[in-house]
Parts: sequence; structure tokens; C-alpha cells
Amino acid sequence: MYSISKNNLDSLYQAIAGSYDLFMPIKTAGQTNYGFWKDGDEGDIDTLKTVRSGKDAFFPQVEQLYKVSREFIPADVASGEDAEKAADTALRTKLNITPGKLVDQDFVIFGMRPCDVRAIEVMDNVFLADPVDSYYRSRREHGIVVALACHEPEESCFCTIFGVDPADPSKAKADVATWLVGDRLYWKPISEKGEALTAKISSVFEDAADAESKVEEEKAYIENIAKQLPNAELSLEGWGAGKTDERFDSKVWDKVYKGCLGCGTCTFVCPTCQCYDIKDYTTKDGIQRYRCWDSCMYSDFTLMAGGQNRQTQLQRFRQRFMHKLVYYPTNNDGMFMCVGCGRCVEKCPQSLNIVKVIKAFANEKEVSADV
Amino acid sequence: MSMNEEKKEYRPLIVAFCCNWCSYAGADLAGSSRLSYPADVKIIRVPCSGRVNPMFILRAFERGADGVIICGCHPGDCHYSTGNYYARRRMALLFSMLEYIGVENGRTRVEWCSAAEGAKFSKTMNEFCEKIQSLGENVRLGDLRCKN
Amino acid sequence: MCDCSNGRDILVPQVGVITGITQETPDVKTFRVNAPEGGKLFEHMPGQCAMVCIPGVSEGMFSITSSPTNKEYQEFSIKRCGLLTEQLHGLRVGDMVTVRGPYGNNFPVETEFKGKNLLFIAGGIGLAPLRSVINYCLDNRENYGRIDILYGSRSADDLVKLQEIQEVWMKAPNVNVYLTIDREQEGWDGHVGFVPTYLKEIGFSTDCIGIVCGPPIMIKFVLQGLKELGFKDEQIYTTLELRMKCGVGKCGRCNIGSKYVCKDGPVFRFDQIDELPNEY
Amino acid sequence: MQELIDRLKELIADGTIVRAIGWKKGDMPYNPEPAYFTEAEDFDDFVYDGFCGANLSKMMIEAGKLEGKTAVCLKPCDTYSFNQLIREHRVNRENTYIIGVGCRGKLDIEKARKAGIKGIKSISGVEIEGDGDVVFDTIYGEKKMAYKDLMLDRCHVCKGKEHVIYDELIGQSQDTDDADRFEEVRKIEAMTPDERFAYFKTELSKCIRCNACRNVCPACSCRKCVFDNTKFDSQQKANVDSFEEKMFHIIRAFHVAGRCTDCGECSRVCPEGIPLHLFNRKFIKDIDDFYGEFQAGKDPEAQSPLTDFTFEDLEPKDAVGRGDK
Repeated sequence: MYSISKNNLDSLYQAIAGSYDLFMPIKTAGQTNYGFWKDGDEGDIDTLKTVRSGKDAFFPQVEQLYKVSREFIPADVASGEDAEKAADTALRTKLNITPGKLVDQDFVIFGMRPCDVRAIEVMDNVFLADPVDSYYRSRREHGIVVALACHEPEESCFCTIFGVDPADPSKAKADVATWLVGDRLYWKPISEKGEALTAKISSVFEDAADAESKVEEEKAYIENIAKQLPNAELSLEGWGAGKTDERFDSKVWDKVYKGCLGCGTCTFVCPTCQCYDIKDYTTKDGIQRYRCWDSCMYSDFTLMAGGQNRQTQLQRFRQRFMHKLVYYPTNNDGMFMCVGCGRCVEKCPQSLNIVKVIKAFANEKEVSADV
Repeated sequence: MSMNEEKKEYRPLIVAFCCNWCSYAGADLAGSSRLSYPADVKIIRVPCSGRVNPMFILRAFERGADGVIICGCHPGDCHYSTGNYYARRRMALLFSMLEYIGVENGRTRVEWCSAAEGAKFSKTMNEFCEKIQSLGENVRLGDLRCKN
Repeated sequence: MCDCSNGRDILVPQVGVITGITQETPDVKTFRVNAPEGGKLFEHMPGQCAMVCIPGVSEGMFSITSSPTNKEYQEFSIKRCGLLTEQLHGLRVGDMVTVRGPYGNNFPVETEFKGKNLLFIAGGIGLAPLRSVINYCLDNRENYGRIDILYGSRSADDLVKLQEIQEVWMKAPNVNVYLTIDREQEGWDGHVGFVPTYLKEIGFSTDCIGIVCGPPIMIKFVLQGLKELGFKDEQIYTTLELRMKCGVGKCGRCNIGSKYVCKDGPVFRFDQIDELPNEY
Repeated sequence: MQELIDRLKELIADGTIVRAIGWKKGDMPYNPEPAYFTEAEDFDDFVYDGFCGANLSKMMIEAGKLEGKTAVCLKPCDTYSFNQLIREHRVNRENTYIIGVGCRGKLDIEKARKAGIKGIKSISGVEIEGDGDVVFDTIYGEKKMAYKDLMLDRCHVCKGKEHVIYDELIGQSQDTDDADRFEEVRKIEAMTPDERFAYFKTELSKCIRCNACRNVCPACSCRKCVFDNTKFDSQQKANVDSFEEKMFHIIRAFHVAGRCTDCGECSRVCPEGIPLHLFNRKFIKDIDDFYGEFQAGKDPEAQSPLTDFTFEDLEPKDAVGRGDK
């Protein structure tokens, strides 16, 4: 285990940024979001929850897939057709496709909380499933994840019910686990990639004889708090693989969705939401095809020329939570598509969220059991 | 464009929204009177200055325009009676907003120009072009994707 | 499924050239698509779909209407009804589009269908995906039993691929074609009436597999009709369609319950559909 | 609060209304949600306290189409929005029973989080009737904050605690106006163009295009938003490092100019804490300066400044560069 003083964190960032692109929580205009760190940026690993999750590291909000350029074909070489037709084909163009660049340099994602690290596993099941999404894969192969324990979990956190351990990032699928205890950061590589990163920047670390005991103390401290969180005992009974029939037609949906505005806040701050849209943007020198996040809460998400299959906000609302708590587990051996980060709990404009949905169904069961 | 190529002299791209009844005819008159105005001005004919949606202006900038000018009938002379009065309020607010977010003053302009004022049209466009030329390329309102 | 070995991402398409356009009905055109250097873009199975795109406009999932046994080109029959299809209808021979695919599963022509009698029921543009299967079966005639084709549309002018139906299908051995249109029309001496009603009038025996495609309302009533005739859910196949963006089960649009229409479908057997939540 | 619940139950019992729109207790002490109440037992979860900041007037667009009368609880500032919706024929006044509820300023849990308060178990002192400090019982000990320090920014520039439209009033209000509404706008106007541009660039580059500001806005009541148009490639969901999101916010503010009542919902709901009201307030300030004082929603009969004109209106060229003189 290695260690560095909290006052020296900037030199750690500099050391990492010297060899890699460093993607980490940065504070700008009062909010902390992930971004590529450069000298002078205010790295912020004290804030527990960045507004957006770190999923941008692997699945950015907007990315270019390819570019299509039109190449002019002069009329005389177009074909051997007659003059009129040749004139007609004068406007014809040939399409050339240039695929977007894949990531080919290692980069470091620093300060990811254990819940967000779990979210990467959730996304892996989608993007790395056959057929593999090569843009995502290139980022996964080159991303080195440095996870950070959650010093003081907040009331909106409920990661423990999904088996995430906020106290011990070394259990997460990360490359390095770190703990911020008091004025020191403790650093423990847990994978080959992590070892390689550590070796490259080892000169910034100092000796810390008491590292193990300090980290053990911290773990116990966090575990104790995690137990006290209001949603620590939230039950997922009735959710999971194969529960479609039980949940889909329930009357409860009608009660819980009413306030939903149909905005995309919950989906855009969520670390596991991976639905996307593919769009074209016409520029002077070609058409850029890009992929951007989309939200199943938007009214035009499934809109087709002939109508759509999820016409009401109730259906769209249900889709989001059924996807997270039933459909995804059905397709992925029971793994939930929620990691309990609590961002939606904090950010929903109307204070609706996944916890309320789970609780509403639990209450409904009590009611029906009484009858 | 290759980097070795000599940097061409900067010519601004100017979009002019001209009302069909006055300014567009004014532009016509300028042409038939052989009064010149810069070729950098691209005219878009609109039925009335009141048709100019603020979005048109922002979109023009986004897609690479360096200056946008709206020309309509003189207040009181609107073909549809009141269109330019509404346009006047809208543009006053929009221009003030653009200034507020830090866009250089002078990239936008409204000019009232009748069908008989070919000379005024030509003069206005020459002036406006010079102004934009001095302001240089529009960076703040452009879309980076259009610039590579 | 998709050929990624050449380093191309699943979302990056191939360029295709339109080498032929047939006006089928007032609002349906069939486009023939080839690779720019000639030949087919890819191999597919009956029932599969592909994403066709006009760059700068939009991209959409269309079923491949030509049979895999056609070694020269692929065809898409497209009805004009929205933004993209409107633009597609404006294309000319020689224009280029981008195509990626093939996507989805296919009709089990090599397994469950083999040796069976087949009953195809289509309405309007719903013939497009079935035509691929029908021609596949006709080209491998010895593998299949009796083939019945029941096809209806709003009017005689809206019957897609009428020429092929009359000149090829009607003349093929052991194939019965039943045509119908919704309303009486001058010059039409065939049957008049909706497909589901005609289905009951004919009263097919249950010794075959039913393959249905058409507007949702038609599918609903055809299904009822088939059940009245004694068909079981396991005997009936259809293809579904929802809005799609990626085609590979990732973008999250086309799922019905835990199934993705683009990946697990578009071909479903009715007992499989019954298990899905009612959201299609 | 009890008075309000009793009255609503009474109105339902005597058939005056069929349902009520109010706030339902959340699972945390600070997150009540807008909800419908129809049965007597629904009111067990009814709550009205300092955290009930949501403006419920927009919900009446849908609720007004339902069978029977709907009661809606509106704070003084919400009534302006409702009036504006009446002006635009978006709500059915006949089908609405407005209960004007008292207000002592609404609270912003983000302010507590910024002050380092976390692990909240319960909160006291947020009742409408109270006047003391807000006390947080947290996992990490007890924390205290003055009610005023926890208030949403918009409440410090309150338009006043008078309901401009109502059928009946329940509860008392306390004045919270203690700042100049246009102070922030003036501060920005005083900056240099480069500073202004840098300021908005930093703020707006946080935008995630979630559309919460648009969807919550009572003035954004179009059935289909121009940014949802598929034929238009300025995307409503892609955020790119360019002018794109500025355009979205300028156009949105422009579309509600002269109709925006300055209810502040856009800034309240923004997950990234972007001060979106600065755009709307700039338009309001300009309208006041150019065409005379105007408060949208105050008078449902008044002509909106952008659908009105005078022969002597200010010329656009005089609208800019006023600070330079």
C-alpha cells in the first residue's frame, strides 16, 4: 500500500497527467463533474456524488461514430447514358465513410466510487455482449480505473442493497483502490493495469507504516455508517429476473408516475442508463454521424411514423424502472441495473425516484396482504 | 485545406434577411442601378421582417455566418401593416441578449430600407461588411462542428 | 451475426448503390441495392432486416424483401409514410445509401418449416418480409409441402408485387394464391373483403404453419380467425416492428419486456409473444 | 397544514371538487412530490411545508381536461403562472378550484448540502407556520441552519405574498423579499464582453440537455417543442462544446419572454445548478426598460409586450451598447 498527503494531491494529478489523460471529478462553477484534468483545474474528490456519473469515461454523452463525405462524380464519367441522363447524374455523388477514431492510449479514471465502478460492469453486459461495440471496448481496454472509498455515505445512498461495498473499493472491479482518511490518501493497486500505473508514478508516494491499520479503521467507520443509512434495509423482494408479469400490470404505476415531467434528468445522471440515439449532423465538409445519450422518458423516444408503442408517460416511466429492476436482471443472471448511487434521488426535479418506486410496491403488498 | 497553403484574405460571410416588399426590391434596385455591394452578402428573401424568427439568426451564426442583417420596410410602411413593428421589438430584445452573453456588438443589425432606396441598401451593406470585417470571424456563436 | 472481422464497428455501415427502383403501388417502391463494386452487400436469411440510411436525413430498419436465393442483389420494399421514407422515394437509380445489417433472427425455414405446409397471410406492405420467405420456399420447392398465400390490401392498386404474384407464385406447383381488397373497385373481379373475414370464408385446415404480417389490427383479427379454425399459438409466426436506432439490442428503444425486437426478433412465434407484456 | 387537509377533504366530500393537486410526503424529509389526491385516505400522505417548492400550476393543463373540478394548491408566485396560462387558454378556469396557500419562502436542500450537511435522518422547523431555525438530525450529528439561509434564491427576490387569483386562501405568509431582483443581471451587464462570455460559457457548458428546465416551465406549454422537431438537427439531447446549448437556452428564454413570470422553476430544477433565471430576468429587465414595467401573469387581460407595439418603439440599434455610453 502507498500513501500521499492530501495537500499533495495536485502533484499526484500532475504525475498521472504526465503519462496519461486523467479523467476525474473537477469542480467548475459550483458543481463537481468528471472531466479531463489539466493544470489549474480544481480536482475535487471530497464531493461524494458528482452530478453526472463517471460513465462518460467509457460512454460519452456525444461521440462521433463516423463521417460520410460526398464525392462529386462529374457527368462525363458517370456512365454511358444519353446526354439528358448524364446531366441528371451530374449531381450524383459518391459516399465515402470514414469511421471515428477508437481510443488507443491508456487513460486514468480517478476517484470513481464503488457504485460507479459496479455501473461499469452493468454497462459491460450491454456493450460488450455480442455484437461488441468497438468504441466502448476500446475505452474499456485503455481505461485504468482508480476507485475511491466513500468516506461519509449520504442518506440518498443505497448501494449496499445491491451488494456494493462503499468501504472497500478493492472488492470492486477496479485497477486501484484508494481511501481518503483524514489528510492522507491511501493507494493500493489491485490489478496488473493498476500495478503498471503505480510503478509509473511511484515517486510521488510517501512511506506510510500505519497504512494498513488506518485503512482498516476507515473501513469499519464506513461500514458502521452504511448500516445506519435510511435505505440500508430496502427490500428488493418481488423484483428481479422473470418478474415481468407480477409487476407490469400493477395498479401502483398509475400512482407513482403522476408527477413525472418527462425530462431526462434521472437518465442523464444515472451511471447505468445506456440507451442512446444516433443522429446525423450536416456540416460543410460532410455529414457527421454521432451517438448521444437518449432518455426513455422523452416522448419522442419510440416515436415512429406510424405511432409508437409507449404513448403515455406512465408507459415510459414504467419502462425505465422495469428495465432496471426486471428486464435487465432477466437478461443478465439477476444482476440489477441500478447500483444505488442515489443521484436520481437527489436530482429529480419532482422528487420521484427508484427508491420511491420500490417502496410504493412494498407498501402495496402490505395493503393487499391486510385485505 | 492544407496548412502550407497561403492564408487567404479573410472575407466575412454575411446573411441578409430581406423583406420581400421593400428591402428585397431595394436590393434589386441597387442591382439595376449598378450600385455595388459586397458579394459576401447572401440574401435570404422573407415575406416580412416579422417572419424572421430569432432562431434563424442564431442558426445562421451557428452555421458559420459572421454577421446577420435584417432589412424590412420602414415602420409604418409594412405590407402587412404591423409586421415590422413586432420585428423591431423582437430584435431589440434579441440583440440586447446577444450583447448580454458577450457577443461583440455590431454582428447583428436591423435596417429599414424601402424599395426606392437602392442607394441606401448598397451603402448599408458596404458599411455592414466593413464592420464585420473589422470584427473578424465569428467564434462565439459558431458551432465547432462546422469549423473543422 | 455481423461481420466485425474487418475492423468495422457494428454501427458503421457499408455503402450501397441503388441499381433499380420499381414503383409497386402509388406509395410503395421497391429498391434494388448492390455494393458499389457490384454484387451483394451481405448474405441474409428470410425475415432479417437491415438499417438503410440516407446520410444527413435518417436511418431506418427495413425488412429485406428479396430472397437469400437471389444471388445478385437485395431488395427493400418501402412504403412512403414518414421523413426518411419520403426522402427514399425521391432517390434515383445510381444514388447511394448506406446499409448495415443483416439484423435480427429469421424465419425457421431450415428447421421448423421444413417439410411442412405453409400458409402465408399478409396485408398491405406486410408482404415485404413474407416475400423473402415465399421466394426462398419456392426456390427450394422440394423442401416444403403445400403453400397457401392469402394477401389483401386496401385496393387493387395497393397490392405490392402483383406482377410477381401473378406470373410466378400463381404458376408455381402446389401453390394457391388468394387475393382480396377491402372495398369494391372497378376492374377487380377477385374477392372483396378484409383479410380476416376472407380467411374464415376459405377455412384453411390446421395441417400447416401460419405466417402472418400486416398492420397490427389485421394481425389481431387474423390471429383470432386462425384460432377459431383450430390453429395453436405454436403454429403461428409473425414479425414485429418498432422504432430502432442501433439494430443490435443496445440502444434501448425496441424492447418489449426483456426482449429486443431487433436482436431477439423480428420473427416471433405467437406463444412467445403471449409471454411479453402488452406493449407493442 | 391540517386546516388545508381538512378543507380539501371537505371540498371533496361536498362534491365541489373531485380531486386535489398538492404535495405527497416523500421518503426523505425533504423530497415531497406533486401528486393527485382523491380518496380521504390519500390525504394521510399530504404535506405542505418548506420543501414544497414545486409550482403546480402547469399540472392543471392536464388536470383541467379531466372530468370534474380539480383543486390546486398554489403559492402566491404560482398564481402568476396560472394567470398566464389562463391568458394563453391553456388551462380551464371553470374546472379549477384554486386554493391559495401561505408561504414563508421555499427551501433548497442543495443549500444544506453545500453547507456540508449530509446523512439527514429528519428535519424540523420547516413547517409553514413556524418561524425558527431549521434543525437537521443527521448520522453525523445535529446541524442547524437559519431558515433564510436555506431558502431558494428566487424567494429572496419574491414578487410579494399576494395571490393574484384564487377561490379561497388558507394559511399565512411571511415576507421574504430581501434582495434586488435585477442585481445579478446588473452585475453581469457591468462586466466586459469577454468576462460575460466566459461566465456564460462556464455555466452553460455544464448543461446536460436533460430538458428539465423546459419541461417544468409553466410558460413552456407548447404541445411540441421546436427542439423536439426531428427535421431540425439542433439536437435537444446532445450536448456539444459549442454554441449549441447556448442557443437552446437563449431561444427558450426568448420563447417565454413577455410570458415568463419569473417563477424560478428553471433554476430550481437544474441538476447542474445553472442560474437559468438570468436569461429570463434579462428579458424582463429589458422589457421593463424599453416598453414600460410589465409583470406577466399579474393581469390576465394585459397584452404581452411581444405581441404589442407602439410607433415610437426603441430601435434595435439603440438596444445595445447602452452600458458603453
